[in-house]
Amino acid sequence: MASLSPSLKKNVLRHESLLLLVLLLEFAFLCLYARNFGTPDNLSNVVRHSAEIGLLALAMMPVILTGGIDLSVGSLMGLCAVLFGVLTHDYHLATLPAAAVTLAAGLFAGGFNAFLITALRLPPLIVTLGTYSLFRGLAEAITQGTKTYRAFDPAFLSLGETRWFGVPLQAWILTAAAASFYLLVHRSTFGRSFRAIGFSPEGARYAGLSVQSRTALPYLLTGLVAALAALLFTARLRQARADAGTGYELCAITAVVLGGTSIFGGVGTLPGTLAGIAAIAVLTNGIGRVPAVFKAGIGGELASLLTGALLLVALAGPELARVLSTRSAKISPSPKTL
Amino acid sequence: MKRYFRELSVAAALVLLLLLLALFAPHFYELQPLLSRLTAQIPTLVLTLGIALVMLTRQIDISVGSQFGLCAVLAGLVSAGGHGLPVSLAAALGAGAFMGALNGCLVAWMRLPSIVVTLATMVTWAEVLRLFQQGKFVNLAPGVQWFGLSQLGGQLTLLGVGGALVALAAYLLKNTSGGRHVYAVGSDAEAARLSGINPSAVTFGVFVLMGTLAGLAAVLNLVQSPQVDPKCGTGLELKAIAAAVVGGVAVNGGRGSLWGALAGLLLLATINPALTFLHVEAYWEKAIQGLVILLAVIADGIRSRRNLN
Amino acid sequence: EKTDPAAPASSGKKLTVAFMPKSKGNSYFIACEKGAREAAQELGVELLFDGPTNTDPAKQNEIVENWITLGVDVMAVACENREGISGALKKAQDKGIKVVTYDSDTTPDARAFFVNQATPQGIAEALMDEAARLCAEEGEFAIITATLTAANMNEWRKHIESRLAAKYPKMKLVDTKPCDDQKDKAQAEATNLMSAYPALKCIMAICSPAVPGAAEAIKQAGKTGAVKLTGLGLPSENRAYLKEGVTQSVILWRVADLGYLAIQAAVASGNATLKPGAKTFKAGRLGELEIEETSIILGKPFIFNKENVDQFDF
Amino acid sequence: MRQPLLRLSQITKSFGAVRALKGVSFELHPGEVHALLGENGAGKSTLIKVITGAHQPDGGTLEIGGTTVSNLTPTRARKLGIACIYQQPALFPDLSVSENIGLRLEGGAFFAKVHWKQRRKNADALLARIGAALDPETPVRSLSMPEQQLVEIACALGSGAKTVIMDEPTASLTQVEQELLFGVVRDLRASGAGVVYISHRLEEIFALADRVTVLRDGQSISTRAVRSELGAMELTEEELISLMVGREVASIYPHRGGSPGETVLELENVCCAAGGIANISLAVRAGEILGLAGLVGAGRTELARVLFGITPADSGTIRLLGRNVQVRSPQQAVSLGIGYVPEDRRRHGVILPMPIAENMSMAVHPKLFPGKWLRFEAERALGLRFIEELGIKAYGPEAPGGSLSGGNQQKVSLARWLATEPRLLILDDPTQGVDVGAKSEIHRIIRDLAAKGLAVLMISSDLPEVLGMSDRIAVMRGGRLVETFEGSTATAQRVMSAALRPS
Ligand SMILES: Nc1ncnc2c1ncn2[C@@H]1O[C@H](COP(=O)(O)OP(=O)(O)OP(=O)(O)O)[C@@H](O)[C@H]1O
Ligand SMILES: Nc1ncnc2c1ncn2[C@@H]1O[C@H](COP(=O)(O)OP(=O)(O)OP(=O)(O)O)[C@@H](O)[C@H]1O
Ligand SMILES: [Mg+2]
Ligand SMILES: [Mg+2]
Repeated sequence: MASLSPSLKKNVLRHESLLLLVLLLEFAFLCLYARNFGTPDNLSNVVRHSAEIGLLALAMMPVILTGGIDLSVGSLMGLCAVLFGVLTHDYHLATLPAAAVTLAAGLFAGGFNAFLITALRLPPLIVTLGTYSLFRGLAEAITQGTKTYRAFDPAFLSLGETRWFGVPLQAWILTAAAASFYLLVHRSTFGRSFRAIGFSPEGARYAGLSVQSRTALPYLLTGLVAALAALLFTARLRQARADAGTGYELCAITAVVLGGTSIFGGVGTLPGTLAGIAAIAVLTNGIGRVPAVFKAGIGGELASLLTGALLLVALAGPELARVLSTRSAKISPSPKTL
Repeated sequence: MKRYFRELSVAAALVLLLLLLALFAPHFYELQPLLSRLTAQIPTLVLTLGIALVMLTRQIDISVGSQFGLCAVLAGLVSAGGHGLPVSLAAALGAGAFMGALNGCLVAWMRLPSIVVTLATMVTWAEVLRLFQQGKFVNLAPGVQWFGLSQLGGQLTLLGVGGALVALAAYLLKNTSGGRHVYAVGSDAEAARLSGINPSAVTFGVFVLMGTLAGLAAVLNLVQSPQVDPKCGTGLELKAIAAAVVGGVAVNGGRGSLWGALAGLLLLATINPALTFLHVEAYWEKAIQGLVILLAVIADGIRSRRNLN
Repeated sequence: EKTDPAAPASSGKKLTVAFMPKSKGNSYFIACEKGAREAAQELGVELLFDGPTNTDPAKQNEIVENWITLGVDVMAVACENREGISGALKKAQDKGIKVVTYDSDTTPDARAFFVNQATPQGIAEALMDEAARLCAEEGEFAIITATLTAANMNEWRKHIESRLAAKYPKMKLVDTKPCDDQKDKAQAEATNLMSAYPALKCIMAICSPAVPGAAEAIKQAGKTGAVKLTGLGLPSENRAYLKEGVTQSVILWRVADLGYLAIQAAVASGNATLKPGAKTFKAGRLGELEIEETSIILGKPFIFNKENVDQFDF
Repeated sequence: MRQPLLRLSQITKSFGAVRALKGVSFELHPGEVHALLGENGAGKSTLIKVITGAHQPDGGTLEIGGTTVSNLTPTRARKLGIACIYQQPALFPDLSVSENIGLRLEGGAFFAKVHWKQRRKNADALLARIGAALDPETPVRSLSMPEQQLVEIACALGSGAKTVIMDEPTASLTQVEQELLFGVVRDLRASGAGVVYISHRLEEIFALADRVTVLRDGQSISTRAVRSELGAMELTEEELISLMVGREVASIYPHRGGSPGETVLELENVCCAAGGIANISLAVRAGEILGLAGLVGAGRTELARVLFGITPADSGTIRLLGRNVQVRSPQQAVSLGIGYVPEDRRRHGVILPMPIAENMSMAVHPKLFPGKWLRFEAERALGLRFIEELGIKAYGPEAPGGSLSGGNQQKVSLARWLATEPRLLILDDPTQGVDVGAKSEIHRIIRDLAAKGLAVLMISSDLPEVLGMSDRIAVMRGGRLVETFEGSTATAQRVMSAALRPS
């Protein structure tokens, strides 16, 4: 591969490498001690089950890189799932056009967030807190909370199970998305702008970057990706309901933060995010397979606990090393965002 | 006026909603239910105060809901064990302070991002509580409810405690050196350091205070019913953060007031009952809540936009 | 035809039985788990207990799929979501895993048996009849549910509404509010309902934390006896309110027995001692139970009240 | 001999691999103004931060008032009577001016009551003493760079400290405020306080300092008296420069250019209410440097912000190369060929955590990265080129901007806009905080660019610079353009009197 971007190189030496190490150790441990963890069937489960959250995390990463946040992605998944259900069932649209309309709607919803954030300059946290409620609320209002859409086109439903060359479709989609986002964040001028805006929106403006449009782009993408995730989720669960994606925003943010992206913006890498997604996915799947754990019936709880611990270890590790090596060398804290 | 535009626009939204209720659902103002609704918000109010302080120092604490649940169950168990209210209060405050201190250590001295630290402690305390309590309610000792007073007496006491706490906190924040240090650290930690303020100490202190307030809030919730639901803290962090943010406390620290946070909380806490009183079906609740949040801040956005050009 | 669930597995190896609640950390399913562990011990099988930490249908699917690759022999599942989980369960059946459901069912083709505490219709009718009895078949009532998307509660609400339309024309359902499975929220909702609908005569709380929550609200509003309260809940959480007369009645089955029966049935179908088409099933200490098509019925729901609540310890 | 206020010996300090101080010795006596001089990155600010406890030294001893101190913190330093105006204003943007001053001066115990009225009165008095017309209730966020510097000065003045340190206090102050500051410094000296004074403007050193210590590459080279006991000058400018730089530098301005070409920028009655400027009409031609003089708050920066599209004009016409244009945003300005080196380099000029190469390429993305794909080699080459050309002291193009000294950051900010090869370059105090050597280098570069047909609008608070560099000089006062001089006819007196004349 050609030379990495300098900032990427520097980070690879810090946080991401530690995370990768943890991931490998985790993997090795589970292969040894967890029942049937390393089987191809199970590994493809790991990917299938983390596809939606993984996609959301990939899209969330550039948002956080600009110093923003998008809390509405999980709710938007619910709204898009319901919309897809309405289109195919109530309006009898074929799967393909319905999916296209759903994706467009996701893009539109992302655009709504982007408009409020860039044109009205409202803080992303408040805007997406509002749309977090709004999107879920619309989904519930459309279905009156109770309606569930089932009976989709079998070809569509098979997306949840399809494999290409023995690898689940989700893995291909994730790979494609990861590659695209990698190019966007690390190889294009867009990514550079995200970073600059994340460090200092004022500074970016004075550098002549189009801060408005560059800030808007990641929110548009999270909207689009949330719609895609909603479609995958619907295919996998064979139904569309208003509660799709509940709590996924937090999972996605966790993965991004675990992957070393700073919540204040500017700092972070996409490979780090991928490692974050993988670390959580592997842990969630594997820990419940360790005999002592499943006998005690604490798989779910332990997975959450360990994710929390992992977060701390992964972040504290490099920080500790830095504190110990140079106690006083302190780069001034990142400048405040607007 | 200009400085408090956000607070005022939120208060205006609240007044509008209250007027609407006065016109279309006068039942809303019946005394006893109104009192109950208000006292039910006191614990959230206490958390909101803490969260506002944390946000003013440019940090965040999303573990408060878990802290609250753990303190509530602990205080409940202590009381069920036959100890008096002061002992359960001390237990809750102690546990809260401990959890806050843990967050504070990691954030202030180890310089970890607070969102990460508190995300981790949030799941930790929640899972610990789940594993330990297994969802069982805790039945309290008889003298705990309403501090052993009559219901009215208890409710008035609670309102008094809540009101006094807001007033005291707002006063201290505005008029003591320590209070101003909170703003200073949130505004620019490095400048604070150079001015002879110890940002780590302030940050640590604020997290400890947050934990202690979570303990206090848990007890103020505990006295309102004879049982503790171990799930009582779920989602509270989001409510408190939303209240503070809607009330104008800046996510980036340094700006905002406790009165604004109070207005934000009252607005958000009025929407839900208002829907019941206006006979709006429950499935509209979230959509309307989201819209109100957006509308309450859009005025502010348009204003600052105009100022910029 | 007689079945004997205690017969050893044909292979001689210990059977692995997976048992899933709708959500963990919920006292209802904790009670289920207790019964399940009792049965597992009795039958000498390995029990796996796991489930979503919050009600989450997607998570249930994932756990089922993980159990498949883990290599369990039988699974007993309380389904959060009827259709949603059927695909995963069918996959399990394709791999030769025996599937039973309990508490709430999936589609019949995705499992061998459903261990039924009572039919949704039965529960709903019991609730509606009890509410009607409490307010003398006349007046306004409201429902407090867990969430607007909880599948089994929506099923009950559907049957409640049709029972209402068919039998109690003078009664009116004025509102349905979710309480997010939290007692405090239920209390707030009940307070609002009573004051927004001054003529309200009865509250029906159909998720377990909502019953004590609503009871406290009624008590604080000083409407004990004036607003009646019934619902689905655990005796232990409602004993005090029942005795004070705030709550008139609580409807439930013996929850631990439900878990016990689920494991008994699961093991029996894993051992092939319980085969499709059976008419009865001998379930350990519960004795001989009837099978209706593919549903094993635990029995009728109980109505707990002031008089009988002390007989129950869960 | 009196007890020195400060005595430092063999102080060392490293940042990772960068050895900022390699053994500095320094003494400050009561009643003296001791200047600290050195090239950009010589270690002056680092030394200051060691004295104020903001940095812990790696080695050496630090004596304050005769006692050796270790583990100094800013709080303790303040208690020991040390006050400091940092090079980068260390203010709280969200808080008001009076509160900023209050927080600096009070250092109250945790529960100490804040006396708002007292604070305000105090702030009013301090600001009045340094002649700053600022409302103490305005938030610092909305102050311009020089105004922030005035607030810093007020803080140092009010501290009542025995040792006052000023790190480039005049970097963006103009003559008038400078004179007021000098008055403050002389008062301090008369009251027996010691002042450490850092500046790159040599004339200030000669006007104020009693002694001067020169730093080079983190080492103290020598300490010299500026005047003899009798007041005669003991040091020449040339001597001082060669001590600093280690070689001769011509401190004269480059020759003015030849005849200017076509008109690049033409303004007619440009107004901007938000920026407080009205009826500005002027023209800048290719090959010409138009100097813009005025006092702090005269509206020069605001005019630049209007031209760069940050606060777009409300009315009037802006013509660029004869075409009427509307500049509504910075990116539009960039695409029109306008470059702007802003006044506040920390907030606007450089994105501190980003590598300097990335900072430099920021405004040339379309040119450097056609098709929007990054080309790291090209970017690195760009970085290396300007590091070389401007003599930037950094360990490489990947060094974050924040790790550079103030003057070197300024060069990065300049490099970003030189890289765009603009038609019109607006410079707002382009050499603030830049050492003499680099300054003349920058002057030469600007002049060369002008010679190649660039039009330059140069705002500067350094009057000699305006006089020395400009082909023509426009003077602003109260948001209006009041007078224009030909460069050759302008003198300091004429420019100052135009800037000061009451309206
Ligand atoms: N926080 C830091 N991290 C890394 N290097 C630093 C840091 N601060 C200063 N340096 C380095 O230390 C050296 C001395 O910097 P310093 O700011 O003291 O210079 P200075 O003499 O004040 O220069 P100027 O006149 O430009 O302000 C420089 O090479 C600078 O790059
Ligand atoms: N970045 C800014 N943000 C907000 N207000 C500003 C900013 N810069 C300047 N101002 C305001 O505009 C007024 C005009 O100041 P301006 O900076 O244009 O003066 P100037 O002539 O450039 O003098 P100097 O640059 O020396 O301060 C100032 O009083 C200040 O309050
Ligand atoms: Mg310096
Ligand atoms: Mg200026």
